[in-house]
Amino acid sequence: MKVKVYVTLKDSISDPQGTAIQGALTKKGYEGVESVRIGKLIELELSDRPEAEAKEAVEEMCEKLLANTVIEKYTYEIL
Amino acid sequence: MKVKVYVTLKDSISDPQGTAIQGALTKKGYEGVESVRIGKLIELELSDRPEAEAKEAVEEMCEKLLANTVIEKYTYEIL
Amino acid sequence: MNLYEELGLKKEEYERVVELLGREPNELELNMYGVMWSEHCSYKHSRALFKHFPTTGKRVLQGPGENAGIIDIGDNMAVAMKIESHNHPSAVEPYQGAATGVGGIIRDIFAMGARPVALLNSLRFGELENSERVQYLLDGVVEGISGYGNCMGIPTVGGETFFNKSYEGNPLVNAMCVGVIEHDKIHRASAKGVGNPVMYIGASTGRDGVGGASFASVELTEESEEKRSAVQVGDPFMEKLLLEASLELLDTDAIVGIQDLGAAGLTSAVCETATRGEGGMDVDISRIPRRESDMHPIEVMISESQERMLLIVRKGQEETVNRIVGKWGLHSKVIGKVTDDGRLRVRDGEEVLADMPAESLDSSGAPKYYKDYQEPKHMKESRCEDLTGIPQPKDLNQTFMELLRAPNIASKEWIYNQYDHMVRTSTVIKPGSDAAVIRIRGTEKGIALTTDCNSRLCYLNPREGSKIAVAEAARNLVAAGAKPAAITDGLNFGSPEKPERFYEFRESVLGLSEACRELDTPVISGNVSFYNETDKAAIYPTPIVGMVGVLEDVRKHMTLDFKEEGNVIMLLGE
Amino acid sequence: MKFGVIVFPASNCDLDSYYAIKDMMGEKVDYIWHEEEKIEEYDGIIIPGGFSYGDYLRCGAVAQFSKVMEAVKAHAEKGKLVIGICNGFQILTEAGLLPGALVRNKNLKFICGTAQLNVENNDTAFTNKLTEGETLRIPVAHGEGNYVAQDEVLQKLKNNRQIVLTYRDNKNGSMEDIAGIVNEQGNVLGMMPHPERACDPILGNTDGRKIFESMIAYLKGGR
Ligand SMILES: Nc1ncnc2c1ncn2[C@@H]1O[C@H](COP(=O)(O)OP(=O)(O)O)[C@@H](O)[C@H]1O
Repeated sequence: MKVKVYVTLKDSISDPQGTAIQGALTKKGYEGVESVRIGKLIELELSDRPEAEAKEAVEEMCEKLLANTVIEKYTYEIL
Repeated sequence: MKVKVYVTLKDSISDPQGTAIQGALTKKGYEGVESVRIGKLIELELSDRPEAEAKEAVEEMCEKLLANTVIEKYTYEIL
Repeated sequence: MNLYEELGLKKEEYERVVELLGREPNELELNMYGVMWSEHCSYKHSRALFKHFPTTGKRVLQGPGENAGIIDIGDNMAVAMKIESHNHPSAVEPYQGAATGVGGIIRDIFAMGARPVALLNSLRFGELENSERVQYLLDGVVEGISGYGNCMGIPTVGGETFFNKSYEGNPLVNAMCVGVIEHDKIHRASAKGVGNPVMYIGASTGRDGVGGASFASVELTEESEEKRSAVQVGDPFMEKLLLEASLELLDTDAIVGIQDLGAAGLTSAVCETATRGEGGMDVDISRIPRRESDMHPIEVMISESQERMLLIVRKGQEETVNRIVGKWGLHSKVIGKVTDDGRLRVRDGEEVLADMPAESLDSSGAPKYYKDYQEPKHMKESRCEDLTGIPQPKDLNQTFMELLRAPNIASKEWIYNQYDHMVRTSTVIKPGSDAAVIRIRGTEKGIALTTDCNSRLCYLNPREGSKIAVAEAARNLVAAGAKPAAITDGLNFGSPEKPERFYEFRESVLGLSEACRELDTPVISGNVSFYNETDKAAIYPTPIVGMVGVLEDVRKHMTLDFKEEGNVIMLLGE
Repeated sequence: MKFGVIVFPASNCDLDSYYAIKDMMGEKVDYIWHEEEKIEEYDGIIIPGGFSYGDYLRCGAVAQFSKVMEAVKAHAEKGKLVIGICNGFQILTEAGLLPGALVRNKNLKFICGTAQLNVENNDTAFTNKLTEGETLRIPVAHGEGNYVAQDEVLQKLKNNRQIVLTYRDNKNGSMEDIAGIVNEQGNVLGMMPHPERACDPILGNTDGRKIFESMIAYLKGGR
């Protein structure tokens, strides 16, 4: 089964990379790019298991490794 | 308007990061993690505009800057 | 088009293959000849000229012909070095191209058993101003070098960066690595000992680098076409594990020979180790770890996946290898054995897929050309140019400031400050001086390193320009307090099949040879990169000289800054 | 007194820390492999710079899973000394031994050079040989040395005088110019600059010695 995990910076944390890309886009002439934030998309391929079990495993992986909850938040979808 | 862009490595391109994270998860005791691929999630805030225009702008930004089309592919959603 | 033509072989070359085999080659065999006889692997257009290089000297322990050259620096210590180009990959994908270039040259050094202690790089791009493309390439290349070298913990201590229109479509990325080794630890890439197992360690084999001119096969479907990729992605973490595991292995007596998998992948590695050893090898490709399950044998044999090594192991010592490699989190696999029948045999389980004389693939079998050469027209024109008509600048102050601002002259600090140049706490002279100096731990000695080439001079006169490159490198080392000892040369040129370009190459080799003989700095290793041109123009001839020198007492190094008020300034020379 | 330098698979300043302690400070030191579970014999643990497990995903993220980090946590709980340098600092934050996180430098580039540091607190096990307000010149080399933390955390760090070293010229964008912090108990220090690179006179800078001298003095004093 496929799981997609989305890890993004908490709103309170500044994102220099996003700001740099926003600047670059604006400089290139794209108007109205009001903000850019960069996060991670982590695609997991898990051996098949009941959805509840998958959820539990994914959440633990996120808490322990995939996201640093001091600065990041995460969501996920099980496909 | 909000746009989410997902940039991932093309299937033919190896992903050492993903492989290393898969190894780490497996070593930590998570079973059945068959593959991990790491990509980017880029959240754009654009000034409001008709959907067709937004599409065109986003695609161009992806081709020109957000994705490195030599090794990456992208998809996006306009929310 | 014929299959052999798609693989980059000429009709005569194909006929030569048939003659050497005594039959028509099958597809896998033809692919193997295709990559081994490519310019990159066979040096078919340059080899004939190498005899001019001085390659021996009292310090030389290993000259050209191995993964890297080695010189003696006394106290039972030796220095290994080599330069390698990664020009075309860097033009396609600057970050990964440069990163994997660094990865490749590091493997050449530790494959000799040496501990890599310094990296240098020599870069050429089109004009920087007003070119987004050049800025993109430059940023990507610098980040790639930084990303890979920093992670490996090998300081990048020097290099050069030049901008000139001739490199617009074809940037140059040459990376040089220097390692330190004790005399008795030197290892060579040879498959000795009939029956000894051949083992594979490192990353699994994917379709990376299967592509480009030398690959074609009617059997492959469109789908696999899509899957194959010429872009290789570097994995410095894997390389670090390989480095540590390899050096630890080489400290045991389990290893007879070792070779990295670089250009032409497994094909080249098995062929080179076999011909330098007992002459033959038998490999079973069903045992090769793969990243994708549906790979064709051709793809497995010519893949250029990064971060892989081939080991020739003393029979019965497989467990030692497994244990040490396992400690570093890697897997090892026996993939074949050494034979003495002179044949290179590729099997898939029991089925023999390819069977050919090993030597026929290697440089002894590969064709060797000595092409026509002719002085480029522009040389005559520039010799006749009247320089007296050039006016004196009106405002010397302003001209001076403009010169300082020119990208070719301005400080490159913003580049080398992205490289960790201090890790290993041995960098006595950091980048920014004439040459970098590295102390050799456990001795009083130091080595000084530099890369140099002014390609504008080489364009005007390749022979003199090449001599000047050697002389400049030597002056840089002397200015740091070192005695020049040896060079590695990175020869970057246009197509050798064009007489004017081959003239430039030939003249350069002769110029380098003369200067190296004069300065007693033998050529101990090097690399040739041809076909650096676009439909518009070829690059300026760019023979990059990487030179190493020795300081008997590293405390007596010298830097270029003014030290104190009142010091006298003198000018030496003419 | 004995120091231990932890070696992760892609540590690369392990050797520099080892030689700094052994050759420059003249103290006993061992390398400690990342799978080691027993580290009781050591008084001071050094988590060196480098790229631990490749530092993929986030710097220091995977290292927190290693066996030796369990032992380091126990060691720290006992009040024994731990210094994390560069990647070591990143690992300590990921492992929760120090608050906050280290993110990409604000200019998005790797920075290698020498930083001028202010000594903000000389009343710690790592800075007792320094004077407050003193300037230290210490090499830096990192891509992700930008210290971030929530406001409450920063406030607490200030109130407890846990901010030990700050940058004079803050190039990486760290909040409050933070270059190094200690934990609440004061026995765990994390710093991005590399004191081990400034110990040997041949390299032209010995300012880093004072950090190790402080640790040694503290350990000798048996405080
Ligand atoms: N320009 C040169 N000058 C001297 N030696 C060279 C030169 N080019 C290649 N060589 C030598 O030829 C051998 C093969 O080089 P190369 O094919 O670059 O090695 P690799 O197998 O790593 O690709 C090496 O020993 C190298 O030192």
